[in-house]
Amino acid sequence: MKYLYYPGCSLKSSGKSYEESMLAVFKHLGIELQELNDWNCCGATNYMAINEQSAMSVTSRNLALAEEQGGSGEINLVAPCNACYMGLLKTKTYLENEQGLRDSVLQKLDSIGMKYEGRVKVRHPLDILVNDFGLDKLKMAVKKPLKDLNVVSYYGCQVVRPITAFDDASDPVYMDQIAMTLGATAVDWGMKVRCCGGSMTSTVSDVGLRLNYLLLKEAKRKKADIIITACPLCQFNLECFQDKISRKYGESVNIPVVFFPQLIGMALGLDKKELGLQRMFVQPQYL
Amino acid sequence: MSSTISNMPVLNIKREAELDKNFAKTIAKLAHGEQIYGCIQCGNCSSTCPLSPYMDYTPRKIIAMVKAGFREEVLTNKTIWLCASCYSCTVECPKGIKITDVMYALKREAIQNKIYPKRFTIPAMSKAFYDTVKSTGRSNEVALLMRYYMRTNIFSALSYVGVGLKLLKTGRLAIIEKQMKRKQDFKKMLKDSEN
Amino acid sequence: MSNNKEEIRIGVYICHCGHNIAGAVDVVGVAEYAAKLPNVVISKDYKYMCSDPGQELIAADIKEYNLNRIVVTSCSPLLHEKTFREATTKAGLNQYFMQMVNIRENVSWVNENFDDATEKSKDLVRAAVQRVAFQRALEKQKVPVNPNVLIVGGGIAGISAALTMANAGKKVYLVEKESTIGGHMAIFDKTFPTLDCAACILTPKMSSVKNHPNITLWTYSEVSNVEGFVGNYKVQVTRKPRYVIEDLCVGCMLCVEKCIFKEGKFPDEFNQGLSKRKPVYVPFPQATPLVAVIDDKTCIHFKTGKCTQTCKTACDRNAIDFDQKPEIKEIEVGTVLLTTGFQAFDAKKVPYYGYGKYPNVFTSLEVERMVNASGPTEGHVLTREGKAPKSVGIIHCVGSRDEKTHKWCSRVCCMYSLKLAHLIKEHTGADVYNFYIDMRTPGKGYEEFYDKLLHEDVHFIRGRVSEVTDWITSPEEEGKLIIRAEDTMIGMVRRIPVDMVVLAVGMEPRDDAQEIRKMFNISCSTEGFFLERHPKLAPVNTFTDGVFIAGACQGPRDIPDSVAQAGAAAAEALVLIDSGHVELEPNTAYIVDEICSGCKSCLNICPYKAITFDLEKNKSSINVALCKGCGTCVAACPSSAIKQNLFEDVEIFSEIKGIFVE
Amino acid sequence: MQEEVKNNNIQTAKAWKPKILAIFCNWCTYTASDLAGVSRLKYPATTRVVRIMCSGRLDPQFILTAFSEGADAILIGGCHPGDCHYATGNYKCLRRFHLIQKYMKQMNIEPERLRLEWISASEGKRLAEVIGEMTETITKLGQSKIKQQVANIEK
Repeated sequence: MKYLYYPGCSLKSSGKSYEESMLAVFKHLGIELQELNDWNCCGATNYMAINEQSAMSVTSRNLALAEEQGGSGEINLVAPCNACYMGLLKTKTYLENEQGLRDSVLQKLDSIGMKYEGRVKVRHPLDILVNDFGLDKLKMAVKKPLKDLNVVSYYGCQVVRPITAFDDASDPVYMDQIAMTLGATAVDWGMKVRCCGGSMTSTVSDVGLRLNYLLLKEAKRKKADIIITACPLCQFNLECFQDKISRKYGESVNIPVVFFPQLIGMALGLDKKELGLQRMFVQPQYL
Repeated sequence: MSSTISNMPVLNIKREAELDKNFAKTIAKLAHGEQIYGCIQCGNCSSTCPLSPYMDYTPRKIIAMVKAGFREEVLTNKTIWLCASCYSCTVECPKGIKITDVMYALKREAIQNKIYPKRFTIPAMSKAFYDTVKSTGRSNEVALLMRYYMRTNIFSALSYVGVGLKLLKTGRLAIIEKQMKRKQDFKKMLKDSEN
Repeated sequence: MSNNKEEIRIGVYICHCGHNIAGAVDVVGVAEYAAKLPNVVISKDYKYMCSDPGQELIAADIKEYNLNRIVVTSCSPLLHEKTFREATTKAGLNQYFMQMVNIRENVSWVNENFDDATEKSKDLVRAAVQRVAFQRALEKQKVPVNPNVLIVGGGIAGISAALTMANAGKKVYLVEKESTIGGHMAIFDKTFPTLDCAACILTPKMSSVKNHPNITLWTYSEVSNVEGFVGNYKVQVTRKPRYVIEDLCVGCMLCVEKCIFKEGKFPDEFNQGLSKRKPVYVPFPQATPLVAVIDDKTCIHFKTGKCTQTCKTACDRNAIDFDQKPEIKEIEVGTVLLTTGFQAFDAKKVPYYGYGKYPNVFTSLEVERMVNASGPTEGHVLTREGKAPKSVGIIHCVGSRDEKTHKWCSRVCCMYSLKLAHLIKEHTGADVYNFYIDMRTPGKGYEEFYDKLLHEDVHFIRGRVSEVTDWITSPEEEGKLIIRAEDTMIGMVRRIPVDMVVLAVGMEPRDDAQEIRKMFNISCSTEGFFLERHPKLAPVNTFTDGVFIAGACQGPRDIPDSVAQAGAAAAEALVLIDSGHVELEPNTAYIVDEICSGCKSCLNICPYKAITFDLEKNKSSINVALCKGCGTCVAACPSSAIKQNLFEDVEIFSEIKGIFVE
Repeated sequence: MQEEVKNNNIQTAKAWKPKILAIFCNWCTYTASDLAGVSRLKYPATTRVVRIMCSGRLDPQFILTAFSEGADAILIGGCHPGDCHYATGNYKCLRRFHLIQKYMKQMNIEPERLRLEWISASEGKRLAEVIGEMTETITKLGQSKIKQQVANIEK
């Protein structure tokens, strides 16, 4: 199993441990990732607000690069960051459906000597793990089952929305299934896809912090030991502002928030450092 | 009491002449779809929206106002800027309206006409992001936040110093970003699309 | 042109159809154009050709101008061919000398460019003028109609239709898939808006069906094959084994009592799974026929072969027969009524409402059983914890008015939600919240019922619920289900904690609708309900003559409408039966002996085995009674010896040439 | 004079719009075209419908005649496989369709000019889409030259 890999900006900075742990886990499982050469920003959400055409052009350059580097036929491009994943997938889908948009974007690519034929399939690591690799195989690879660990899965918004390429848009279960495969208890909760506010923690912090407060409070009410996420921004918001939130609302909301490959890595018996766990603000005691 | 009554502003009446009859058409085009015409005002978008409690108008009202041509009210209010693009409204809309795309379209329209709320922080963040990517091809959180706080309130940055230091300590802040190789190509493409 | 070299005199009539055609096509221009075409004697345009004066205009012209061919340029032949054929006949001309041109459905309603549409109309008129010259006088075939009728589906529509037909003296076969008739109506407690007890008005009808000398009732049975055509259908019905001999069983329930399972163990379908039944059971006390049934998927005897068969020994009438096999019945009927009903939307398909995840989210059908005195809770509305709820939310439009599930309005949910709101309030005194998008109460006494509810202090919130969840934002929400919706009348999102949620699930086509559709050779509309011949003027007819539809298999509808439709379908069937015969289109194939080379390539092509080979003459021959007129053999004959009435090669070729050659 | 002829040619070239013969079976595709009408769906006025009872009645000669008389394209519409009103007529149609395709290849006729679609009575929207697509394709492809070629041979 070999895939092209689009890290995106966050996985090189605040979400560094997402990249570290995913690379380590995938390597351990025999899934090969080859980083896309010379990638650029995915366009993300803020970009669309200024100039959509430009945002989609920027994104399509990555798709074109994937075709340049991925050989012939269908190309699987893995994008772990939810925003990148959604941005790439949305651009790809819109280009397929809207001729006018397609023409203008292709023209822009052409001006820098690139082309895009529509051969790229945008994939999320969750999709790869469950549908390509398989939970049965994952189960066999588990060395240290995560007994008595209550896990809540926080999917965030942009992994199953607006285009649901895998799992369910309002009640996704892939991360829960992975947690169960690792021997942990998947705690069901109603806020799996309830938005963390994205960059609102910086822009309108009152609002951003409140959204995260509600999420953390509910996780604690459901007696979760740990929250797992699949998005660098969700993870950042949920983990890095816990002190601020606790102070603001006068109640402790401290709970470890890790990326799902970090959880997998622990069950596989990988080294803490390899998984970037030393980078976490709140150390998961259990692990 | 009587004096306040005589000074009451006119709030709840709109004359047809004050409406922009082409507004719906413009937005439908910008927002990838005619679906907005099919809105049945069920309010599912407002209900599912995590940000609607903080909005001036609920998303449902925005759609109604777009359809009716309340251009000014729609473009100057905070609702469209509070949209965090979580797409929850879009996937749940029973009429298939791409509400998030409508919000994007309204943001662009507001920026283009320079009528967004001036002191509001979110447009500033969007612009900062845009500029960062434009100059480097990738987003860099340090550069992005620098740009952002320069535009808004430099002092508010102080309240994030704690978080910043922790990030630095755990190696999660990339001060020197690995640069793109074909940056010139990238800039050229962007320049084209801005024309 | 034709054989006897008669002079062809054509009259062309262009219909305005009010503005429908005239608004998009230059009708006067087309009429003027047609006037110049060869053989055309007269060409006219008129406001409404299908009106009496329009038809009389044609008849008068036939006489005055001695016309022998007519081209009517108006709407679809599927709609008005019959009308204009009759008009032609009235003037003494054979009806098959009339040809229709469809410039409404095929032109004016679909083409926007005025000039293009006019051009297209001229092409089509020219083609018809060329074709009609070759058309021949034909006679319809008369075929007798078998007076027996088959009704498929024993819900309220099927029951009503069966009684009407039987009372009119016709022999009725009523086939029902389940082990009892009654359908969905039997599940309901009360019916809106009058709050009649459903069982009280339905049960007498069910027993009338059972006891009617003209009705043969086959429950636990399915139609397995259909052959033939209008007036003469051969139908095969498979009677599934119920392992209880129907004629011997009196429904004493002794077998159920003595079953080796002391308690019910399997979900009771009739009670929507809210109670448990045994492998041998009677679905409900008023089941018709009142005969036990053994479910071979759960019965120990069938699963292991090691049961002491206590049920069998208990039955002093020896009615239990474990060796029963499926039984095939062959019947002949002239008409068929399909009253197969609907199925309720599966609430699990909208996970955001939590059905199957939160125990206290119920479907409306479950609550119907709960409020019923003979239901699983003996008429008490209870949460799964067995407590009376203090607050209940009813969510409308679940699986309706939603592009991701079903686009249509299910028509009955607003009314039954009001009914359930009233009953829940009456039974528990709880705070009841109705979450609706639009309140739809069009019907006699329906709006008045809504008004009654408004005065009963039931809460109404206009807004589609986005989510039923258990995450909380304040302590008083602890342990409750939270319903979140925008109160669109106020413009604020509301979070309402409740003890019980009722999902007003919509109506959808049954899973087996496609199977039935294929068997009876009818069509479904886009959403999957059976397609009527015309939405307004032939709502119970289908495109297959002799097959009629009624009730919710045609689209969502309530009990009064289903009963009314059943009456209409019965009347249509009676018309066919009482006229004694049907006239079939003469579009059958025939063989010109002189040309047939005896190559036999047509023999295997006919799906109806209508073609046989005459060894003596060394030629094929067609049995007209069996031919259905598809024309497949015509196109297959290498020497063009097979012809088809109404669709002769020369007719089609001249039509094609007419389109392109000016 | 020369100039005028030239102008005329340009005129006709500009005004040219494809003419497509549509052969529809009575039960499915013709009913679908009625439904498209009743639903007021819009599609280009390029088709001319000839109704036959079953797509199994399709005679390859219909196609060849239409091409040689000036059809730019031909659309055949029948019931979906398994749904034929006469059990299997549409399969027979499909067989003949393949034959005609082969023949067209030999004759150097662009394959896009012949299309077979299964369109059921409820698929009015699909019908409108197909006609739209086909019109677009044929417009790009240009006017059929078969009529001219046939005329030349006959000369």
